[in-house]
Amino acid sequence: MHAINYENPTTVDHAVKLMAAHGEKARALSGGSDLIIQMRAGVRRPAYVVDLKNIPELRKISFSLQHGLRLGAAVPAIELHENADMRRYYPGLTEAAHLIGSLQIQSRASVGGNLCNGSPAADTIPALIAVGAKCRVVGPKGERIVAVEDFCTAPGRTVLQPDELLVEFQIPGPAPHSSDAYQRFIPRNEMDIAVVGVGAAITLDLADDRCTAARIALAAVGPTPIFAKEASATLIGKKLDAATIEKAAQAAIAASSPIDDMRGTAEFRRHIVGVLTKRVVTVAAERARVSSSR
Amino acid sequence: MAASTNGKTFKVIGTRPIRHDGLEKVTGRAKYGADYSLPDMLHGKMLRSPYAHARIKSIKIDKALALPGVKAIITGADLPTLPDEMATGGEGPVNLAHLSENLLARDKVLYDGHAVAAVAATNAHIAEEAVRLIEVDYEVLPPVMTVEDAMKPGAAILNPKLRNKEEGDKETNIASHLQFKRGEVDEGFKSADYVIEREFKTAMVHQGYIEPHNGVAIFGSDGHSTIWCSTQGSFAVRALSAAVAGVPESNIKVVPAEIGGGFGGKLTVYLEPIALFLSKKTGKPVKMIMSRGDVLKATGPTSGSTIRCKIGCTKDGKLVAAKIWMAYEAGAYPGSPVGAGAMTIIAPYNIPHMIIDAYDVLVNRPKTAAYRAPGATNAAMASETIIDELADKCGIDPIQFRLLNAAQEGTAQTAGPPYKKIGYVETLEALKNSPHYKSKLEGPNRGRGIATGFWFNIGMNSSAIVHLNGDGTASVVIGSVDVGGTRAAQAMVTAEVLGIRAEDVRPLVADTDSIGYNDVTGGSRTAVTTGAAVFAAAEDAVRQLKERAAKLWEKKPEEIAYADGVLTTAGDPSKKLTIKEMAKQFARTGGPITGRGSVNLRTVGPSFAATCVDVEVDPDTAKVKILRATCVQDVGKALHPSYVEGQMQGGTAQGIGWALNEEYVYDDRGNLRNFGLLDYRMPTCLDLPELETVIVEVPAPGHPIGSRGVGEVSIVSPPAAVANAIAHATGIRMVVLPMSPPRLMKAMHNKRNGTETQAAAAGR
Amino acid sequence: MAKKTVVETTLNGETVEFLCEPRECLLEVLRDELELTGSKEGCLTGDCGACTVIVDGRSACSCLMLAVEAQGKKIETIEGLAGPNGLHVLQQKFLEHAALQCGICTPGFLMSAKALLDRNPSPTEPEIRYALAGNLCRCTGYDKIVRAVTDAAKTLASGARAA
Amino acid sequence: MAIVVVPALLRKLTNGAERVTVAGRNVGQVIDDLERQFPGFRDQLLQGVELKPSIAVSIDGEMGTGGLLDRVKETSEVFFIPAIGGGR
Repeated sequence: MHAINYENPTTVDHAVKLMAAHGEKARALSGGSDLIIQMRAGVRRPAYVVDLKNIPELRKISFSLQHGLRLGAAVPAIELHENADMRRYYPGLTEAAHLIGSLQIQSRASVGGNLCNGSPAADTIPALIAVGAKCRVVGPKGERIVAVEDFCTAPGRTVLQPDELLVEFQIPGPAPHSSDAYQRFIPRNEMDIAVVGVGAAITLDLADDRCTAARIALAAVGPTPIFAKEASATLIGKKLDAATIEKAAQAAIAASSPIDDMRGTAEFRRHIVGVLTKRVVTVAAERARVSSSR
Repeated sequence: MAASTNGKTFKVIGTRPIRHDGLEKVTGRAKYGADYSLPDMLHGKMLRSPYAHARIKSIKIDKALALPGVKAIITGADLPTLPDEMATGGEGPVNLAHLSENLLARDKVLYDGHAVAAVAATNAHIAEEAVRLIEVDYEVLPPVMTVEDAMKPGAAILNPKLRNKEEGDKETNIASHLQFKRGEVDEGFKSADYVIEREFKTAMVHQGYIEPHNGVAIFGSDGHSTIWCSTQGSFAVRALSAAVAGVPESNIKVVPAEIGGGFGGKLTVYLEPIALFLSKKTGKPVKMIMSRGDVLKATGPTSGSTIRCKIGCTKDGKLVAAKIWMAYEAGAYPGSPVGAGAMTIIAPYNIPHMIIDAYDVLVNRPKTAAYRAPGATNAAMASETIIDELADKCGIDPIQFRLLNAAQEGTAQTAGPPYKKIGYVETLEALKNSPHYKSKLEGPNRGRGIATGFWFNIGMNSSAIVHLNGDGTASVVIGSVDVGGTRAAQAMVTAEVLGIRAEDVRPLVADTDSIGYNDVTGGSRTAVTTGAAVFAAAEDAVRQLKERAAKLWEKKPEEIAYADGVLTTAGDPSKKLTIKEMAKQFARTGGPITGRGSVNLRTVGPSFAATCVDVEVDPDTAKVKILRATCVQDVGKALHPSYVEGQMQGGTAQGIGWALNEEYVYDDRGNLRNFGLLDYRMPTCLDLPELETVIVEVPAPGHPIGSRGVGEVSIVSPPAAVANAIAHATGIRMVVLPMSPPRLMKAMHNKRNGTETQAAAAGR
Repeated sequence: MAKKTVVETTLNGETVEFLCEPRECLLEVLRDELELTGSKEGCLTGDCGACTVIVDGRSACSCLMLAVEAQGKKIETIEGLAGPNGLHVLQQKFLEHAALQCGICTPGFLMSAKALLDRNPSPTEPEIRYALAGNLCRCTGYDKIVRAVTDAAKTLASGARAA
Repeated sequence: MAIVVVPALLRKLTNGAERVTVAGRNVGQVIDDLERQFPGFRDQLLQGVELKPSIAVSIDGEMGTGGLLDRVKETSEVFFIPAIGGGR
């Protein structure tokens, strides 16, 4: 690996100053399971590595029903699964984080890092989009809020400026009778990159058993993760019967633009988008049905 | 459960002692090649070709040499040119010129990852940075990636020196053609009621050992050098390194470190001679460790292949004829295992009429190396799925069908010679009686498949020494590297002969200066052949014990008996000495006792195995779940049953990997896409069920213990067994490895749309 | 080249100080500086688990952690698994069940298994297989490894009850 | 005299004959007699004065290990077959 300098800020301010000072020459480290591999391969060669894991604000999970969830960008994936509120109110996002590599990887990799790495196949991104997560981004000129679906711009690229930091995710509290789910297809049963990933969040009105809100998002079937708006819209106001869910699946397939690569063919991926959309919508709806009405 | 037909009874052999090298391995103290460090040591790294096929126009190293910390850089020009002829080396015949060109390319690079230059620097990071600064000017040539393309007239030629003697001495990529012929095959097919003919394609796959290749070398100014490395053959590393360096073998000592898996892939050299050259150039010890990417790109995988297989049988299930055409990817230099593939593909069967044509074909992929029963697994995928299909057509149980045609003692092998006593029938019977095969498989989208496999096993040379200690214990010194229990097995053989406990024997794997010549740990030869050498060495020690007792008791040696560690003489009960007591008398009866054993085994007993697999196929995603798997294998006589089971389970797991997901994926420019363990998908423990084993023991004739080779044959049948299970679950006969979800899904779609399945399944 | 940094960490219960370059990963420092070569290098991409250590109670790939990140952390490696009273139950069971062949993956498996049993003393077989999924073994097919870990958990549990 | 079973691709040297009778008390003498009867065999089987490393000899079902010196009996059946390495 090339020689690097290691910066270890303990406040957001200091971290932003460092990022601003080093600009293009700096890269944030909030897990390492992508960055260290990329530096070894010579794909990224930052002169400065700014470690964000010792900034308390980036390591916090705070949840309340009224204010929703604030998830620090550098919280290790494993901590989502260990958090009872996460498992109860955001099961889809939690299972997505729990699918990142092995336990050894989950103890290091963070949701923020997973997003900032900008991989179209990242497991947590569709799950974040599904639950309507927003990113709080801080830079020298102050802070801004970016919806997760607007964050990635191309493989490995995001809206983040060289001097900006992703500090936390802001996720609305779960509406009554709402829940989410995430599933991916991989050839093995662990340790693979998603061939296709689908996340969905569903809100139901149990009175007339209709879907009042829905968000479906896709991974690994385009240059960036995809918020499948039309697919989501096909569910809203409808009873979630097989025919309706099939429509959503078809719309999701239409929203995807996969390619052939070593992980799967475009033809196979389109097919799997349909299969997983049906499975994920069904699971999320079932969870929503049994979730508390508060 | 051991269905033993062995007449002999043993006290130690067949028991399950704790392995002697276990403690060091569970505490992290065992020293593998990468764990050796020497004072003032340099670190070496390779520059590798980014092109699959190119001519090297120039190499500029000045910038790299200028980097602080860089001590030396070598290229192919620094290596002596070697004769373009075959010599005997690690995994059998080796062409020394090709070996040397594979270590460092000369005028041409022949695959993505082909080594071009090597750097030695004060640490590995600096060496890596220096590699980035070497400038190579390439003239890119068209890559030839498949045997089909390579065999086409007008194909780009990898090696202009290679001539096709069969077709008017033209340039060719066909390195060799073998043919095996018996009877009149066309006549044979006339008597067949059912004939199945299919074309199969199997992917190039890697041995996948977890430990990357490594080596530490120090070149002595007195000409005497030492190499520490993880290898399956310390004497092979010595011979090949000496040949490449142009020095006498005796000038190099190879110290075999613990080895982190080999499966055939560590029989030859990739780094060792280069580390030696860098050490010579710098006067310092040099350590080299491959990255995982280098391991996958540039060490020997085994061949992908195309096999056209046509087999016919009568209504009542008698096989009558087989016509087989097979072409294996050799990689960049000749030497695929297509010969072994040809000699194993119908080895389990007695087929009166057959013809097999086998081609070894150069392609712009890494030079293939041996991999666990080399060539046999590709071949069995073709023959064992067709046999299964024929059994279905005849409406005969697949085990029964195989019993009807089973090779037995006296049956002619593919190459002609008759089998001696073999255990194929016993293996099939044991599978028939296994809990797995007797169980019922229920539920939708599920299927069961069986398949069988054959491997020769090899003998060759081994040496061993047994030292008796003053306290009546012993140590056994071998030169066969221990890849997975050899020391325990050889200590048990020693203990058996000496009539003492396995725990009272210390086994040691010695370096090449400290023990007589040993061929590689490969070909499933170690337990059998080194076992025979150890057996002989221990018997030599017993002979000397008897002489010493005879001396003490004023008897003739032939009047002394030795059993269970006690010396006695007939008709004089007062005369009785345990080995412990005798050991105290060594000094006054002629000094310490050392037994020696050396063998060059002729025929060793071949092995047969059978696999039974239950699968469930997800109808929506075509993902295959392995529900249950059983391996049945004839091992002759199991020395340490736990490690025999381990070999059977390991081969089964690797075979399931071949079946479902493992493959080299190259793009159209000939670059390997999946050069990491994330995308070269070996099974994790979530991908496998409990692996059941049934040990069959049909003693090998002519072996002191009756052992047959154990290590290889278990990998041969699983892919075909999985394919047969998928066929019974889905009605689709897959003819491609791996049977990955995209391929199986395509075949399932085509079946639903009524389009012909084979072409779909065959499409890579 | 960046200057070397002093890092203070707790390694197998002992306070340890070492010097390292920022680009060095924890695995390199363990093996090359501290001469603890029990943690193995298999891939340097976090895919094989041969370098698994326990950091603050959780298993981690030491190849994907910069050594400087170890500052103030509690690190456990294979060298610390056996105590003054002998082998850890996991080590003993790996030997009894013949759960290793070449042994290169064994330290990583043992550390993953320890991390599991420390948090979940009586795991189910699926839980064991999930916890070990980040450790590749090419020799055994995992069967005997899973049996060894299952047996170790039983033994620990019965010991706990006895105590 | 001993019988040599001719490898399929070498039967062009024996006008298609699969089994030929040869004189000789070891493998070397057998090859000499083959060459005398059917010129061309030596090139196919020998590299210099030794068997090609890629060729193994089977005599009455036993794999030879003594190269050209392996004994051949009057009643022997001799096969020339490709040598097998091993991978484990």
